[in-house]
Amino acid sequence: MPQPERLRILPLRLEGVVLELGGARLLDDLSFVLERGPCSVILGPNGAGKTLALRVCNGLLKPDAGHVAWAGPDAAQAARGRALVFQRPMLLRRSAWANIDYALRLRRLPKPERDQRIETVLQETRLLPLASRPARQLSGGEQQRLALARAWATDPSVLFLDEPAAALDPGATRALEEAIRAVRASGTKIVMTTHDLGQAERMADEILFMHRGHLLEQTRAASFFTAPETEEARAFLKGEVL
Amino acid sequence: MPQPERLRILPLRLEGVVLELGGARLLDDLSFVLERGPCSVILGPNGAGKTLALRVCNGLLKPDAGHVAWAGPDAAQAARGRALVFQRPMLLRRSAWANIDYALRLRRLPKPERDQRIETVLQETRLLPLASRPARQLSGGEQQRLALARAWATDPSVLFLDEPAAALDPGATRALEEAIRAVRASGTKIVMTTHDLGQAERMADEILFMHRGHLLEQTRAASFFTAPETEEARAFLKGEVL
Amino acid sequence: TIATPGAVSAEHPYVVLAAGTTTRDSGLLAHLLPLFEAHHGLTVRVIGVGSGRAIELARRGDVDALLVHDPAAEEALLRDGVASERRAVMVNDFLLVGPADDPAGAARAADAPDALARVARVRELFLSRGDDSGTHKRELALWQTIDTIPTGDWYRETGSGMGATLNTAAQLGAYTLVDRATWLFFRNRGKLTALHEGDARLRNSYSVLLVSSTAHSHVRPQARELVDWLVSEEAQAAIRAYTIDGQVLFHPAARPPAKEAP
Amino acid sequence: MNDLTLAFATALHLILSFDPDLVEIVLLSLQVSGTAVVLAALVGLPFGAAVGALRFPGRRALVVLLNASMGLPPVVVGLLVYLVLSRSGPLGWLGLLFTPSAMVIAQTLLIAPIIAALTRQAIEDLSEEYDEPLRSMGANFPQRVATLLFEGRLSLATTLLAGFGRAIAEVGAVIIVGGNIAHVTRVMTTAIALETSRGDLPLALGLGLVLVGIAIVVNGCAQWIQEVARRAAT
Amino acid sequence: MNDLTLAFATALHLILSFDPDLVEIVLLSLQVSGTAVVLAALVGLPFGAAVGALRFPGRRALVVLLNASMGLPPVVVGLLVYLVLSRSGPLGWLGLLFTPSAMVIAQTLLIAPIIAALTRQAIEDLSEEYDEPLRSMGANFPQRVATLLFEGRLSLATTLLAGFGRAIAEVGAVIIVGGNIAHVTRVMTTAIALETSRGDLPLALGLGLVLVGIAIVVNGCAQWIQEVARRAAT
Ligand SMILES: Nc1ncnc2c1ncn2[C@@H]1O[C@H](COP(=O)(O)OP(=O)(O)OP(=O)(O)O)[C@@H](O)[C@H]1O
Ligand SMILES: Nc1ncnc2c1ncn2[C@@H]1O[C@H](COP(=O)(O)OP(=O)(O)OP(=O)(O)O)[C@@H](O)[C@H]1O
Ligand SMILES: [Mg+2]
Ligand SMILES: [Mg+2]
Repeated sequence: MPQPERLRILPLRLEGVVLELGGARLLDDLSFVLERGPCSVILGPNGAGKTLALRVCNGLLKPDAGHVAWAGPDAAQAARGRALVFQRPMLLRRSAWANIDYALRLRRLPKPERDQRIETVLQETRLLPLASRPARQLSGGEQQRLALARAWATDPSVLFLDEPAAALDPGATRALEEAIRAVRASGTKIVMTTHDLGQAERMADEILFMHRGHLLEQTRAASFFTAPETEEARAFLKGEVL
Repeated sequence: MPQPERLRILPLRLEGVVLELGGARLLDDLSFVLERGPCSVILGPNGAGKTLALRVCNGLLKPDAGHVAWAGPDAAQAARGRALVFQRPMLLRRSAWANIDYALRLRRLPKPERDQRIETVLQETRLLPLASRPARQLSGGEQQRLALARAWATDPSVLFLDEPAAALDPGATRALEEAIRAVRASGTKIVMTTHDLGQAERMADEILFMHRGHLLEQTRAASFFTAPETEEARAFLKGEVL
Repeated sequence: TIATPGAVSAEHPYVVLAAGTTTRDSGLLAHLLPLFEAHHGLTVRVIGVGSGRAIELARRGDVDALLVHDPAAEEALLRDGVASERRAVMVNDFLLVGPADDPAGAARAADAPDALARVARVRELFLSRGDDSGTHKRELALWQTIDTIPTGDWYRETGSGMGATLNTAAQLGAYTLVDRATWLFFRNRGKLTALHEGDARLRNSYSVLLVSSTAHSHVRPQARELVDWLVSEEAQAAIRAYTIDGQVLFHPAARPPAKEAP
Repeated sequence: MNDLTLAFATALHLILSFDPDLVEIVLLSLQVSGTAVVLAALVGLPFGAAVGALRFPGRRALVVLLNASMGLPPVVVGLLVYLVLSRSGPLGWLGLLFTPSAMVIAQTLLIAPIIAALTRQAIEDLSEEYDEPLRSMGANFPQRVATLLFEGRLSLATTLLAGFGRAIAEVGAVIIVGGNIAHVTRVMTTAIALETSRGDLPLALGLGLVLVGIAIVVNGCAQWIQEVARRAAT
Repeated sequence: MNDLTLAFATALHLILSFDPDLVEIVLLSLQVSGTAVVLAALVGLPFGAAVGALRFPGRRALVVLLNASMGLPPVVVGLLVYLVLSRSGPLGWLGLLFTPSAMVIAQTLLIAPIIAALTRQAIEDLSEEYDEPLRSMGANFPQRVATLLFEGRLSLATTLLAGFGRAIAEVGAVIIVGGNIAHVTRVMTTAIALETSRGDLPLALGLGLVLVGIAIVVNGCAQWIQEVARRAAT
């Protein structure tokens, strides 16, 4: 992967974000700062609001109150500098290759560079043999890997991953984790959710723990796993029903 | 959950099943027998053909060669006795409650019994507070739990689960595993896939290991994890890229 | 310049004639116009519409000439300066048609008004065009001569062209007034038969009108050739020669070539 | 564009004066086309959904025929119904020709294929996602069709509105089988055709505007019903 | 049903004798309606898709208008185009009245709303799944619309076929602005109307059957193109 000067769009600040949908308050007074560098992992039980928080960060949902502020000079630049892999990946009705090509053409990359990047990311995600397959016919894990490859190919400053390993086999999970480390080393900020606590421990520099629409903790990973501050986090780590 | 006399549709025999789609041989000479009793876990890397195998078992795909035979007297009875939770759950555009009710009405259960069963399974999956929510607006993990609850409510003789815990939080995963054990104890046969090797070890009585459309092993779980027979299984267990 | 039909007509000059549906549907124009086109290097584009719509087309300057049968409206066009010239071309006649068993006894009527009166008396179903066409206006005039305002279940307005009205009458076994040309040409008669004809009050005269180039500067001057030809010996003879089942449809009515009024 | 102003004025006058003839014509239009839509939906929705959800040999040819049948000319449908209902036709003894019933039959035949063809496409799109899950739940074919119709109800509403639009705007078929008889079978479109042939363009256009207004009101009501239904259920 | 047999015989005879007049009329029909579909698609697809993909105040009212516009009566569209193209109308100087161009304009106006309304519904259904992912990839609004149109191409093909069906079957508008002039503006439907008013029902029906046959051939070709495209791409 080429490593050009990345867009400086961090830190990302959320201040007092409130989101209400269908009459329920789904995100309540959510405030945090995501800095350059550390890999931030959002943890929390099902329905905590992790996916909603990622959508808010990416400008896909407008909060009913509060602010979402990127550091970049303008919103367009921030949008170009980030990528999001959805929990339930959306693939276009075309080949795996063309799916990635689509994302790169949106960034107006010239054809030779596009081809080269696509090949690289397909190789990394072990999808190269499936490059010409219709994306929607791939298996669950293959689809998730393709969505990841597509986001990755755009070489973002910030990469949001919503449970990227949920459908991956152990080998792919390991490869993913290695890839994430490499990407991070090259200066890309990683923000991810996961339900695999082992993975969270392996990957996270900092943990954001969410519960029922609230951010209960934002701490260094080591201290979260050894000494969680809140009752909820303790129960969550023990795999207790919250 | 009521525990009526279950339909005797096992064992299920696959013999020499071959499946070709889009010119590729995706399942090749697949033969196995699933007996009553043990929890069978299908393992294998992404794209091995696990989901396709489950679809073939459930009569959703017709094999190009080979046989799929249920023990029951007729196909309709076999169909009534099984349930499948998809890797990517399909929920109807109605409330969570109505989604389960739909499946039960297909079985012509009377309203009081339906209501009672729905309440039980929603309780078990901790979805009762969300019962009246539009199912498609639930979070990823909530959707997966609802799909599980819907299959479970029909009280099948065989319950097929395609990566049931992929989107679940640790607490829900634990609850799921306990529930599966309870269901199994009550006489329901469980056939599931998972990428969580820990879960496979905890749950499986027997392992079916698939690789590139072939069944490489069908052995007792203990022996699979301690002494896998094939090179591929060894690599898979070590999390190596296959 | 824009490729208007005018530019196209450099190769294929044409004029636009709005003609009563009868003259088109009866096949008369298909018989007549090729004779004209052969010698004048000019094609005639026929718009087959009811008289009311034809008059409207002329007022807006969308056609170059008219062939219609509505004397009152024609005079109004001349008066308003929309048409610069009007020439009688031909006549035919209306007839009363109805079910063959003729429950009203219209066939035994002394004259046309009497025939209508008999229909009204027994309240047998009568279909009126109801569309302000020349035929409709003539029918209303006939009712007026017997001081009857036809109303009730037996009198129905079809609001359609002659052909559609005949299709309806054939099915319902109703009486209706029809012009001879349409009647002779019409295929779907069913049990309908001609019951009364030949009355002077059933005369139907057709005129050709030239749309004034003062009112509408863009009308094609060649239209005059068509108007002149329609009243020429050749055309008049051809009109007389046009028969169906041995019956003459239209009788030539142009006054013998004389000095035209200015 | 003086004519247009005149047409609007005419339309306004027609509506404000609450002309009883106009009211009669409007009601008949709504009654005929409304009934036709209901009948066509009863046939077209299940049939289209069945073709959309089922795979069988010859299906592709059937889809071509179904799509082609959206191009059935009203005049042809009108003529066919006319021949069947005519005194000498097989159903002549019913005496339906030149009655509103005949118009309903013609419009139903005209729009049922449209509803069926558009439904087929909508249901085919849906069944990609729904078919296997429903089958795995043990839903039989009629149940799957019913479920798909219900799940696609929002886009099928647009299909029905397309059918309604075609019916209410249609003149070729109803004028042949209805005869445009004043006070019996005269509807909005045949009245417009009549005024056009009379050369009274402002009145014709005015009536046309009233018809468009009716279509807007009907569509507004449909939308409103949908909103209410959406809010009530899920 | 003797008439029907006669009509089939007539249709067969017309086709087999390869009547040059018929060929001319068929070709003009295809040319006029084909052009109208292309033009209407150029307007209706992007417009419908934009309304389907965008949320803005007043959108609901626009959707009602769009759906209602499927009920625009051909005669009204014909009259409006006539008034505009008439010599005394604003565009009279173009001299387009009673030419095939006028017929193309009228049919385009008639079917563009249908295509737009059906497209809106299809794209709205799709955007539920696609909108956020596309936005997150940084696709701007025109790019999203283009992508949704491409992803929905199979169901939009049916929409275009619905528009084509409406155009090729339509008579009310083309007869007003075209004038049904032999060899110039006579198309299948106006020819059918003419034979009907002449009372030559077998010939009218025969022509109608030929028209239906044409619609089937056109739809068959469309299906075939889709198959080929589907196999070539993805
Ligand atoms: N459009 C919506 N309308 C109403 N409620 C919604 C909507 N979208 C999400 N929710 C609710 O908001 C809550 C948070 O959803 P979210 O998807 O963020 O959860 P999550 O933390 O990502 O959970 P999971 O781990 O299961 O993916 C859930 O209870 C969900 O049901
Ligand atoms: N309709 C189809 N046409 C062509 N290929 C297909 C189709 N469906 C699945 N495949 C291919 O078949 C292979 C097996 O798919 P399957 O979904 O069974 O994998 P899996 O074992 O469930 O993998 P995962 O763990 O990722 O869910 C994959 O490589 C997939 O791309
Ligand atoms: Mg989530
Ligand atoms: Mg799978």
